[in-house]
Amino acid sequence: MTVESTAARKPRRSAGGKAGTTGSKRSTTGTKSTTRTATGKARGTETELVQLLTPEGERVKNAEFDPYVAGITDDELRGLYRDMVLTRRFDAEATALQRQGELGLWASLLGQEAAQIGSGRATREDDYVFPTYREHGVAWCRGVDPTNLLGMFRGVNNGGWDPNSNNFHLYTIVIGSQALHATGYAMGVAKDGADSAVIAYFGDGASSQGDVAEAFTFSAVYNAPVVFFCQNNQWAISEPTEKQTRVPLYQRAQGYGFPGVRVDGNDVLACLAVTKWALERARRGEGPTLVEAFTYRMGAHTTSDDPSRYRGDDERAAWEAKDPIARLRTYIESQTDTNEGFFAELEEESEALGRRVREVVRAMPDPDRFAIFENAYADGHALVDEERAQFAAYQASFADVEEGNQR
Amino acid sequence: MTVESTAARKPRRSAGGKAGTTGSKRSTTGTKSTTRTATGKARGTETELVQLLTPEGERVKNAEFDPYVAGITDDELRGLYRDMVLTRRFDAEATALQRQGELGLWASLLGQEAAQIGSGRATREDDYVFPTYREHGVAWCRGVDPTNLLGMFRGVNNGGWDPNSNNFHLYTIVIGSQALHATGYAMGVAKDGADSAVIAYFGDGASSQGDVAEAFTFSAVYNAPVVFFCQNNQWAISEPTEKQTRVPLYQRAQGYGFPGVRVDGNDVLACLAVTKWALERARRGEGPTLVEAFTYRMGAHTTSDDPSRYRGDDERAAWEAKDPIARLRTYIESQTDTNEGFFAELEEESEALGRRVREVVRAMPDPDRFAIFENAYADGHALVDEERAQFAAYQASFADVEEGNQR
Amino acid sequence: MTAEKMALAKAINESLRTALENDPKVLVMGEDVGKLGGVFRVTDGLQKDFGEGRVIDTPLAESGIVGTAIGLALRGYRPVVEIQFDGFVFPAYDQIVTQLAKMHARSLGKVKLPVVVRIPYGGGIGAVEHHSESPEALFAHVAGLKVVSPSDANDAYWMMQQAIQSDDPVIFFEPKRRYWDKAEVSREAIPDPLHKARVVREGTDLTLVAYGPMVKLCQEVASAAAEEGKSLEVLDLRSVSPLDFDAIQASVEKTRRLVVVHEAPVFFGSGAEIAARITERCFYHLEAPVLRVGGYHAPYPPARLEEDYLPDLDRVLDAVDRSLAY
Amino acid sequence: MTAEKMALAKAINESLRTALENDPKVLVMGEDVGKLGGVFRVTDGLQKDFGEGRVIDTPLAESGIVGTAIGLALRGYRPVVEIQFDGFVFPAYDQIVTQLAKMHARSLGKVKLPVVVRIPYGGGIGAVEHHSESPEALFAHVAGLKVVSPSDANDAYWMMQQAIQSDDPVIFFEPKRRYWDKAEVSREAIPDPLHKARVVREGTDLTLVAYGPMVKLCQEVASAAAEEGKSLEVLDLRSVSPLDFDAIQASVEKTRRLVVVHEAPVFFGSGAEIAARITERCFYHLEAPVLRVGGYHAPYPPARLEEDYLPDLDRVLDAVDRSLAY
Ligand SMILES: Cc1ncc(C[n+]2csc(CCOP(=O)(O)OP(=O)(O)O)c2C)c(N)n1
Ligand SMILES: Cc1ncc(C[n+]2csc(CCOP(=O)(O)OP(=O)(O)O)c2C)c(N)n1
Ligand SMILES: [Mg+2]
Ligand SMILES: [Mg+2]
Repeated sequence: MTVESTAARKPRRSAGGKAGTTGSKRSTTGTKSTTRTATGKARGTETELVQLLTPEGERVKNAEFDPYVAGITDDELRGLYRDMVLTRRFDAEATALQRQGELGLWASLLGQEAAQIGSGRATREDDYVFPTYREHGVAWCRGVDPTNLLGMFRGVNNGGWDPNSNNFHLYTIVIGSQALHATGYAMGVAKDGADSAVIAYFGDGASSQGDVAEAFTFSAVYNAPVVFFCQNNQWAISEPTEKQTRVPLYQRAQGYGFPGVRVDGNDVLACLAVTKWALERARRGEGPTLVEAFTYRMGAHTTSDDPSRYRGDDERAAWEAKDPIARLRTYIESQTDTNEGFFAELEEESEALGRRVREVVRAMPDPDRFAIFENAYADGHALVDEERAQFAAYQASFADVEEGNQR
Repeated sequence: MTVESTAARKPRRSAGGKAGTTGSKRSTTGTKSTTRTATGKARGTETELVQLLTPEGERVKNAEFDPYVAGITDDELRGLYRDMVLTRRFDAEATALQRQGELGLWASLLGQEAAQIGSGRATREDDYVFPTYREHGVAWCRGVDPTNLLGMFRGVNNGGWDPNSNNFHLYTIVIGSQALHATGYAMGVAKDGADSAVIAYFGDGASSQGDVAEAFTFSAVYNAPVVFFCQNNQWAISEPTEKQTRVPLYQRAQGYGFPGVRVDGNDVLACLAVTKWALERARRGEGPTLVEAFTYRMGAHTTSDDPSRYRGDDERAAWEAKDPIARLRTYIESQTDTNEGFFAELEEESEALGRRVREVVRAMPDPDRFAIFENAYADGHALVDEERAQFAAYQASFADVEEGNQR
Repeated sequence: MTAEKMALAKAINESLRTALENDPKVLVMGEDVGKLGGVFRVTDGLQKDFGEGRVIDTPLAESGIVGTAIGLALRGYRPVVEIQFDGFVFPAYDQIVTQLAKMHARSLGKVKLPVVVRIPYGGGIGAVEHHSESPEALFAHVAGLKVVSPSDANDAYWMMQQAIQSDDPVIFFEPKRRYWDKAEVSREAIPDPLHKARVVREGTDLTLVAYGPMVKLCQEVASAAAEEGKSLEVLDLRSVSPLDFDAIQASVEKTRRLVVVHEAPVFFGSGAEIAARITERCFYHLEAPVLRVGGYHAPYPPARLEEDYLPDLDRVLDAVDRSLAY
Repeated sequence: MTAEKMALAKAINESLRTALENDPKVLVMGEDVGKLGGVFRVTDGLQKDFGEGRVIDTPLAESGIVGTAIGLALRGYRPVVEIQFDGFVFPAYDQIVTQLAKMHARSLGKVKLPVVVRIPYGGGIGAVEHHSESPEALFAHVAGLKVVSPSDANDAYWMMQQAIQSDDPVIFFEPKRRYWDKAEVSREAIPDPLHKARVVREGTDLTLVAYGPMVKLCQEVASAAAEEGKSLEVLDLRSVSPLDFDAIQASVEKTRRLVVVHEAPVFFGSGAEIAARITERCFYHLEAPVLRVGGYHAPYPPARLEEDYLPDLDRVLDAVDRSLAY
């Protein structure tokens, strides 16, 4: 299957005048073709995309990846559907809460549910996940209470959950840095002789960061059991993927000596299968894999963003036809024995989730002032103690005044 | 042609116990094979190496790259030979000067003469070169007076030449950082509409730095006219290349969307041809290229290093048989009409160069104390002025004392 | 139209526009600076008018941005690069500290690197982690860099002009919480030199020094103190490297008391350098030790706590009182 | 054998060996730390005895080294990473400042990162550019990090033990020009706490404070001054973050004069923080302003000039004289 790919766009010299070349179109067909490209015989790239479920909800065969979803039950299919629906509902609620001023910011995952639920459900309990700031669906799969994700967006903490409770690391905002943490963690897993795997999430934009490249290098050299899961949602804030690369991102991996695969990021079955495959490779000691989930950021980058400044509605419309939830519903409706009740109940469950999230957020208290000084250090620091004491005395001086006033 | 390659070594989990896999052996044969590798059907890599002159000095045909050295005259061949001999002589003299205490440190290029002279001679006067700290042969080709290179190793400056006199940038010690400068410079060349090209040198170790990866990304995205010339001398101080990558380094390029080629770095003709090809691609607006010159660091990393701690003599011995100078001499002797006089004169020229270098270095004065404050800023800085004045007063106080003592 | 009231962000926008118009070598580079016009709209409309060749959306890699800007400067360009937020400058720190700062000296003066690194900085906007930092001390300690921060729109306009004209690399800290504050910008004024402090309010009892976002606060403090009969002099430093010690000294010799205010943590912050040097210069003039008000030695807190972390009217007044109590 | 005379580098080697023996979670990582034993041989023999799984040669990428060390720490390991030279820590600066320093706080205390970052630092060894820097202030300003520097072999041994045991990240600056200086190392001594300063010479007329490579110099200064009849007290700070202000204050209340000495540039250096805070604490005790001796605000010069750049006996004595002249 060939899909829209950034590789199709021609590179050009930054200044006008020079003609574009076919350089960007070259296929990554190994050493021979490297030399061939050299002499100008570049060919168009056939970008492969792993897809198990078409946008129309039809199941397509894939000899390599079918085995990874072969035994899937109807209940499990409904489970994936439920995960996606509830994640979307949660996400919508958070967006609404931001509009109401309950959150300072929200980074919506709208459109990326399949990539996140598919990959998240592929993980095993003992696996470890390193997210960006947008992996609400993965958090869901890991059993992190969604309301916990909201603390940092409300501004009451910088990450409110215990990463070790669900093997789901804190959200990381500095783009790409978690790829190295994941690699190091995976090196540790291997040292321990465990057969867990690690998965690092990042975006198309992040692929440009040196840290991500270094993570590729370290993971390859140490053969670390890590899966790099790149959600190429085609935008890094306002920049289209062509500002980050001129060939499909999954191809980046082979230059580091491990496989890269592009999967339809709006196809939850394909994401599940490919991620399972990659995690199992890791468990078997076969080292890192790069999975590029080709998807689309349907909404704004965050609630602070205004996409109308940099992209047209047509693009969004085209992707709406590929909606991850719709296609699984079609499939479930046509291929399983699922009655309307399921969908109705799910609707209710969604609303209940929305309500709960709303209530919890509204009740979320501001942290105590002294939290500023807590946890700056694990073993304490003399200056922090001194400043805390000064702060306390300073705060107390107001209390004195207020008391004084009351008297 | 297949050569020793780091790819042949098996990856392993960092901890013992797990079996090695064939992951590292996979061929970079494009998107299809990516998926194939995925299912375990990895195949051995045929690493291609461009070679025009065998270690035995025999010319081999290469349809793609022969044209780039097709018109080469006997004089030019002797010129390349002379460049390599004089560079080696200079290098040996510098090493000797370090032993005598005239230099604080020296980074020898022994063994890498062909990679440097071949690539250096491929550049045009208006091209721009960004070296590491070891490109004495390239500096020679660019017309930089070799004695100028010694200032920083003697400790009288941190880079003693005007980069714009020979379009040869200062030596850069922070590994990999110059790859970005070269890319930016090349972006500027393109903006200017010039058809110059830029070449960035770096080592196998440097390939792991995030900056080099970012340079690949930027150069690809902006289609910058830059050639990345990686001298894989197989060691980064004490670390063999397998500590940096598990596939041949030239393959790194294709994941970024531009061609990579491995050339025999001890074959001056091949280095000349491949670099010319890459520079011409750049000039034509076809963007970046990665050239990996597969060579060997015959000596220590620097005069501070002791390679006996980490590598055996056998390796070195094997590479002595591939000496870049010897093979060109054999070729010249067998294929051109070159008499003994040429070699004898060159011998004399070499000795004269050695003498001159020795004399210049020994006469190189220490910089004036006040040079500390010079050039910290282009437009001046109040604090620097203040500190300079204090320093002057402080120095003068000794003069006073000394004068006082004299009286 | 010689003077116009405009927001600080708009003043920088206008200044960049002027520079792009006047000098074909000036470039604007960064993440999202093109169509989007930057997350704060500071580069709004520039790409439309000057093209993608001069207003350049870059890959998401700060080291790459600064590293290629260095290369462009070597080629004769004058890049103005944007770091999207204060907390994201660190991937570029190596290029800034080991290359940008040192290349002029390394080349014995042969090479000049007129690169401006724009960094929206500071807190007070209720942002998530890494979006409210004040890392200026980490640049001021590094020789070869100049570090400035305007406090109002007119300075923002002119200091950007001067920073771009400077042949030295300039780290240009933009007080993001003041982006929307308006002031008169005069295009015909003769601007103060880039590295000179300015007395923004005269006083006799104590000197307050600040730069960037804290200048406005210090002016408010001075007004509040005035109501209590205390006459505070307020200095806008404008430049953190070099620091205008002469101006501070002149003020302190008059007022004999000094309080330094910045958002950055006090520990190893600008206030330390100012206190140390002014104490040395004014040892016999000072009636009280130089006091410092700034952030605590703890990671910048979540937004709901930033009011307690950041210097505010009461905390500065508290320091003023403590100083006057000596 | 309870006490043994050994070089500072060897003491660190022994300390790492002890840690590797005592705790299977301790790892040593860095460029060339394996077979080569590091460019200064500080890790000599460790890989041979503990294997490639515990003494790890890394790819040449400092951000990667620190970033993967963070991941390993998250998995329960205690990595001790080596940065080959002071000037090469900057590619890792982002990971250190935004991740290593903050993750404990970010996780509300759930996550601990017991990572030690070893950095051979300082000048005086005639090296080329980037091999003689003293960037400690750039780490001390960052909350979440601890910064220490031993001055002799015994401290080097014990402080490394304590740094590895610390649940906080510790930036461990090793005074490379003292690597070959020998001192008695007692394996049974009860070490001083990691962040406490130590009086290494008592005196009454003036306090000299220093850390790392400058402690020895200050002792020499005190000896020279003693010959002129001046009694100097010398404090080895040992820790730059936290700074032991109590110890400095106690000394200054006695001597009433303070000179701070470090190799790093004076501007925004440790001396600034010490001067500012001690002046505040000892305002009525100080007979002279706190004076600072350190590097100039210029890139570290080429080796042939470093003697003029670095504090030496005469320059410190000059500052002592100036202080005493007040
Ligand atoms: C080092 C760094 N630079 C800049 C930013 C600001 N920033 C936040 S998200 C973002 C775009 C990320 O794009 P991508 O990696 O594609 O992820 P997406 O947001 O699309 O999920 C940018 C530039 C940051 N967080 N970190
Ligand atoms: C950022 C950085 N880290 C570490 C070093 C120390 N160092 C100098 S040369 C070197 C090895 C470089 O190996 P390679 O890139 O293969 O180049 P070669 O020396 O073999 O020519 C190292 C680690 C450095 N100069 N810069
Ligand atoms: Mg994206
Ligand atoms: Mg090498």
